[in-house]
Amino acid sequence: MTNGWNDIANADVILAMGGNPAENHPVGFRWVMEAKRNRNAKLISVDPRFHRTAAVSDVYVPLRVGSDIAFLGGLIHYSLSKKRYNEEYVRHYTNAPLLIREGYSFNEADGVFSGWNAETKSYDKSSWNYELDGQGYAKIDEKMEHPRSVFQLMKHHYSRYTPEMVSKICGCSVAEFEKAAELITSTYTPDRAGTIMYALGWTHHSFSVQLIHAAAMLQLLLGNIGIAGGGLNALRGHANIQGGTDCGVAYHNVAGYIAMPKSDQTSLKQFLTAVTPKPLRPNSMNFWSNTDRFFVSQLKAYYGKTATAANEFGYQWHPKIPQAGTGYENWSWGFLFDAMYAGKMEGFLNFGMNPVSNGPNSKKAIAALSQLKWMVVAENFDQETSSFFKPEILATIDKKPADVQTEVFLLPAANFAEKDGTFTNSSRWIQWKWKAVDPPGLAKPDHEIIARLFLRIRELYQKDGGKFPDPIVNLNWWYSNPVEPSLDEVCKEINGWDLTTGNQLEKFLDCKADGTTLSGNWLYIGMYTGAGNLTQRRVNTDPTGLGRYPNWSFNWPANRRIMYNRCSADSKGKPWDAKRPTIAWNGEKWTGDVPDYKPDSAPEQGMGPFIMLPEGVARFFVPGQFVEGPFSEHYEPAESAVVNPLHPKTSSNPLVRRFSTPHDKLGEAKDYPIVCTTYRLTEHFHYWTKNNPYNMEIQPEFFIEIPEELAKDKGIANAQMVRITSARGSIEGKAMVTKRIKPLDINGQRVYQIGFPIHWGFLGRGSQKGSLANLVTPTILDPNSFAPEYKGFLVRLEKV
Amino acid sequence: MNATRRDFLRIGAAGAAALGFDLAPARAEARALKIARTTETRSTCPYCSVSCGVIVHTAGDKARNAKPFVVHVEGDPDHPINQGSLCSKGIALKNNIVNDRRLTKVLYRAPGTDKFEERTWDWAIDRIAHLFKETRDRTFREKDSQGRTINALTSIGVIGGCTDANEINYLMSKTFRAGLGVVPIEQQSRI
Amino acid sequence: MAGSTLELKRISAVSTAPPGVRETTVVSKYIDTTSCIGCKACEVACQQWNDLPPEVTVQFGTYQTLPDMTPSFWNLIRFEETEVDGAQAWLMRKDQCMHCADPGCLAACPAPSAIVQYVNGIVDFNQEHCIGCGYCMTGCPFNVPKLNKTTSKVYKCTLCVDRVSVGLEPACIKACPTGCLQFGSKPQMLHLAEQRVARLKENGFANAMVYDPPGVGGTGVVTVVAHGDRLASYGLPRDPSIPLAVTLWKKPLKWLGNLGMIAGVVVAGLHYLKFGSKPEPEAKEPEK
Amino acid sequence: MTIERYSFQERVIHWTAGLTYIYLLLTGLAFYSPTMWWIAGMLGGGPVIRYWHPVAGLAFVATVLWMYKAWRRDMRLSDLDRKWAKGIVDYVSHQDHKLPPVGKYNGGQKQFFWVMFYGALALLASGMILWWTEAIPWSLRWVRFAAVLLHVAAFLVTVAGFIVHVYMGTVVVKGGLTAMTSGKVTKEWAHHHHPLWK
Repeated sequence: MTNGWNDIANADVILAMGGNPAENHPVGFRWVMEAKRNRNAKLISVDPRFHRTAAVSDVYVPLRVGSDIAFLGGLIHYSLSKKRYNEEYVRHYTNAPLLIREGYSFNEADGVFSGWNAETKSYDKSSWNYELDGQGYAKIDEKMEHPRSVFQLMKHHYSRYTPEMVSKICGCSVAEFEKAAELITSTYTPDRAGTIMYALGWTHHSFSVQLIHAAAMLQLLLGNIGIAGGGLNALRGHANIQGGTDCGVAYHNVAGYIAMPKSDQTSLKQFLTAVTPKPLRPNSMNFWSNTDRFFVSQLKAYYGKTATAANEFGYQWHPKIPQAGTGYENWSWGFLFDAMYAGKMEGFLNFGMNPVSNGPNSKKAIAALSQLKWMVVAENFDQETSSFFKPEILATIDKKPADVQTEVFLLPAANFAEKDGTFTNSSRWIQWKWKAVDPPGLAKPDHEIIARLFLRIRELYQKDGGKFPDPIVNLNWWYSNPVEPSLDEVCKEINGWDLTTGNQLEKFLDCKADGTTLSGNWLYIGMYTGAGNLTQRRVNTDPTGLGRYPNWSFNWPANRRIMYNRCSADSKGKPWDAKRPTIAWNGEKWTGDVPDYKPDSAPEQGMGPFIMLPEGVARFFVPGQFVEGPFSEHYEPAESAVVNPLHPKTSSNPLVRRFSTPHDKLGEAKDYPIVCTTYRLTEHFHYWTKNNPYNMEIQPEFFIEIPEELAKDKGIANAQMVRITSARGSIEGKAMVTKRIKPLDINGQRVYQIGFPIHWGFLGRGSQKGSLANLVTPTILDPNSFAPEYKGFLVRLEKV
Repeated sequence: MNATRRDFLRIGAAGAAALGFDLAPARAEARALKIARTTETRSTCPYCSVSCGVIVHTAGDKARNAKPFVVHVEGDPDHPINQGSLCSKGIALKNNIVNDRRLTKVLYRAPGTDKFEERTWDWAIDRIAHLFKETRDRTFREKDSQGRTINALTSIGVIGGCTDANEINYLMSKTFRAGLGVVPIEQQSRI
Repeated sequence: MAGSTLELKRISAVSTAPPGVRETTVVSKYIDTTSCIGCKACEVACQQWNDLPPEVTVQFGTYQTLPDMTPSFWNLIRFEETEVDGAQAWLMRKDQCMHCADPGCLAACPAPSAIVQYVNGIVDFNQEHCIGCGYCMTGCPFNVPKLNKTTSKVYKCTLCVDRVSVGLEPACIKACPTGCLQFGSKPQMLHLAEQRVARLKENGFANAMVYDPPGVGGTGVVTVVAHGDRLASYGLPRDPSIPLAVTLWKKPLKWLGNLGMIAGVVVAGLHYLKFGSKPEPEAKEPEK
Repeated sequence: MTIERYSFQERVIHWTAGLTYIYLLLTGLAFYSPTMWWIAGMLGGGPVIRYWHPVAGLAFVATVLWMYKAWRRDMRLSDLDRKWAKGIVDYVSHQDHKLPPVGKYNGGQKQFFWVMFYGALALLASGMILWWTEAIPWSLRWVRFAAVLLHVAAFLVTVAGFIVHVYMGTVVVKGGLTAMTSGKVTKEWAHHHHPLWK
């Protein structure tokens, strides 16, 4: 979230799209209801289903699964064509006035951007960039009239997304679209704020990153980024999914969003040069220029005293992503399981995850696990992954336990209440929680399991030697209780301290690149300072009345509650809306929320408000960071019931990542005519609460929501058993015949959509029956984020 | 007989007054507040990322001889986001802590079998450490195809942490990536 | 707050005056169906606070947990998919004991002290005195009390009398994420409801209304509905009152019967005094 | 000389009916009116009488059904009975000689029989509904309401008959009680009260 949960109460218009916050974040949704109750804010729900959020919305617009970019493109077009955008904001805070190189174009007939090579199916992205001047800065046309200005290019690009085209692609009526568009774009005036809440409904697509890009473009046009009641808010899923991402639990980056070293970055210097951006505008703060301080301090945290300038602070001990062809090996989830399936992996450690259930394409995951030599699962409950070798689960891939040689260790783990430590929520609040009870039986907390395992491995290396033991024996394991490190001590280490004084670091730039400071994650600096562990702060006063709670826990970055908050004030430093100020220039410094800006840089100096970007301004046009284009363009899901009305030649995302195993078949509309989507219910959390008596009571069985019209066609009665089959597999469940999903008219073609919740499987309380949603979903990946397309695939439906 | 019946009625008519009612038990005996003297611990809901504050009520006043068990979990009214409220999952958190399906033993599945057997922690940690080392030593990639140092381990994957504390996530990447060289480290945010 | 003898306002099947002399604030729940998302937090909060065993449920083609409340499920959200003026609507309402000011259950109950009403408005069942006859189920205009066959006792929402009596809010109210549930004094809740209805009317819901039916003297649950013209979609009776049958029985029929029985015996006595026994035939000599 | 008016079986049935009715009456009174609740205490407490009341009710109805089977022919109302009924004032004022002669049962007894028979059926039907209130769906709640009223009404009607019956059988008509205990009446008694009884 750029803003936070409480801040939603400041909004005038709330667009819930690509998410069902009432269902999945009911308590966060309370702030939507507060806005509605107290400010008479309007809630717009755009979704294939009339769901719980839609039930309390002011405007509901149905749309076809996976047509969101068309809808957002339509909104961008609406905003631009009706001049419903904040011009001053766009001019000063975005790259709209910057000029793009000659050679950039979009081929409307073919649906591809310049640089497309149809043979290799790849882009030469060199034309997707700014026109630079002699100093390496992007050229600018303040008036935004130059035909190669981002503004004009954007206007042209989205001119195709007329309300009629939106209706043709999405299936909503022109009137429905215009009603929503009128309301959404009403926030372009300085006195109105609009927010967007999205979740997996956007990220679970093969064009998810571009989808969010489109939403960001819309919010920038409307001047909604950085202001109270605005922002682009990813609701996020799990309790600490934000923290896990922040702390580097992803193959492609280390803690603090610093890219993983690659095999061609053979020295620390080379690495730092490659990952540190150069400013693209003279007034850009370019905060990432401090990457060296962040990364060196992280290496010091990892390797302690043994990390010295002489050995590049242990850079060579740190693994690098190997090169593969022109790029690098991809070890993201889908590729990881593909490699496992191919027998390229031997061991697997799994802390509280259930890939058989929660990953896409369960059969492939089961087949992949059966290739392993050994697997360790630390969990609260037995689940489909730890028990994948059980006959009923292996039966889905026609195997028997005797065929599978994987050794499985199922370790009883402590749960949230049985250990302390911090979770980072989607407001980016890092909050400490205290241990309440001991774990049951022999269960142990994960950090003890990790520590014991690591210490035993280290002991073996120390005793017997082995392959490259250096990083293992040199790892900085300084904890007072090495077998169960105190999480308070680890928290201290993540924040980091000055090695010369021993003082905790107070702010980002306290960390240094010379090896005199240590910090596990620069992003979290400030959470554990000389003042103590600030994540434990429980002062719940709200001095501004705007829901900031500045002394409650710690809000990364730098206890800043609203990101990009320089944009909350106009170019003179005066808040756009005096009633909802975020920061303001008082003549000497910025006051209010912790500024996302140089605190003493006067407005006249014109420093760009997006300090983490080398341009210093937000990007409508993304110069090369995304693989399928600098502007987002509507592409169909990989499995689609219709052909893209914009450009049939390139119907779906041309750069989508897919695999070639027998489990990775895609279906065609003639065999699988129904569009299907998956989702979650408020009564359950993923695959955990199927162990809980009360949650099973209030939502006992797997079901499939089917529009009345389709049910009538197929002679399906409510609560009758039905079967859905995709090219990957099939599952059975009870039909829930509903008025809440309507058939849509897409470009003259009637499209039926059905959907079903995840949450059930093979293990758990009550009737599980193997109704595992992901038995039918494909491993189709977004080419930027590598997130799977769980939403918008094709199935057929029949009575059992 | 007549007299009897009349007496009968007379008693009846006078009954309420004569016998009266013990009104004390007429109080619907409001159950004593079950959290009146429990120990309250502030925690955070482990489900979604709204991160509602919860109060875990445990029996016992932390006396050494009392083994705390969870009596009740409800929302923390001081928490700025949830202000005491919780969803249907959060309010059922006691189910997550006190649950007969919780794992309490170290389990091991031997190759080719269809069930778990019980093992000790020491045995399991030792066995996993040996397997890890054996796999690592055999498959570790010190150099890439062009001879550049990569020191990467790609034959072992590590996933998890989406409901573990930041500190544990950090320890995971520190130990497995920086220490043991594992590259395929992933978590829920990808999917 | 509630819980003491001095706060008993009504006691079932006791003809003497109740001992409640205290005057405490009348409490009420507030349910704004227009901001209810049907998340069921209140359902679980109720189950969990009251330590009620989970029901064995099945998916029966709806999001609703059970068709109806049960002896161990006192708080049920009712879901109704419908269309209002051609627009899709999905109406949800939390259903539970309404804590009527004039409770039909209490009127119908034949067991002394099995149902009590406190001066703060809470209507509570005292299972110790409940005989399981089920008359309350007939007397209630909202179909709330439910009989447990094993214990032969009737159960329903207690308005968390154990919490309220020590100054806490009911469990369901506290849990509600959207704030569509509130708790406070009845005037406060009515005020909230009126404000909300005014807002709804302003937003085009011409039939928005506060549901606080006078037929039962008002309820301890103030409900706001957007579509007051279709109360049935919310599972609310339009004009609830204590069923005529119960009123007839408890008032005229009871006294008619009492009088009749007394009169019958009195008349028999008078008859005897006036006429005595029938003359018997004279005894004949035994035949030979 | 005595003749048998009631067989052993008839007497057993009658007294079963009588005792169960008295139990039902007492427990029913407790349910009926708070002023009678003290009876519940005497009979074991509310839950106990709630448990046994319907069971006793079944037993009572069973005996009534038996009586119906055995006596319905004798109890058939005839023109004679209607004529007799017109002279009810004479009967009440003990001027029996002004009445037409009756058979084994006079019109009053027959009517009492039918009152109790139909009353029992009504009590059974309504009682079953009250016993299983929760089985009556909410949409058919009028059935519950009807049952409440019917049960009370049938109770009041039968209780009226019962009072008359007991009064007549024990106080007014000497020998009535012994007829039902010993089963025998004297010939004279039979001739006097039931001249046409063959």
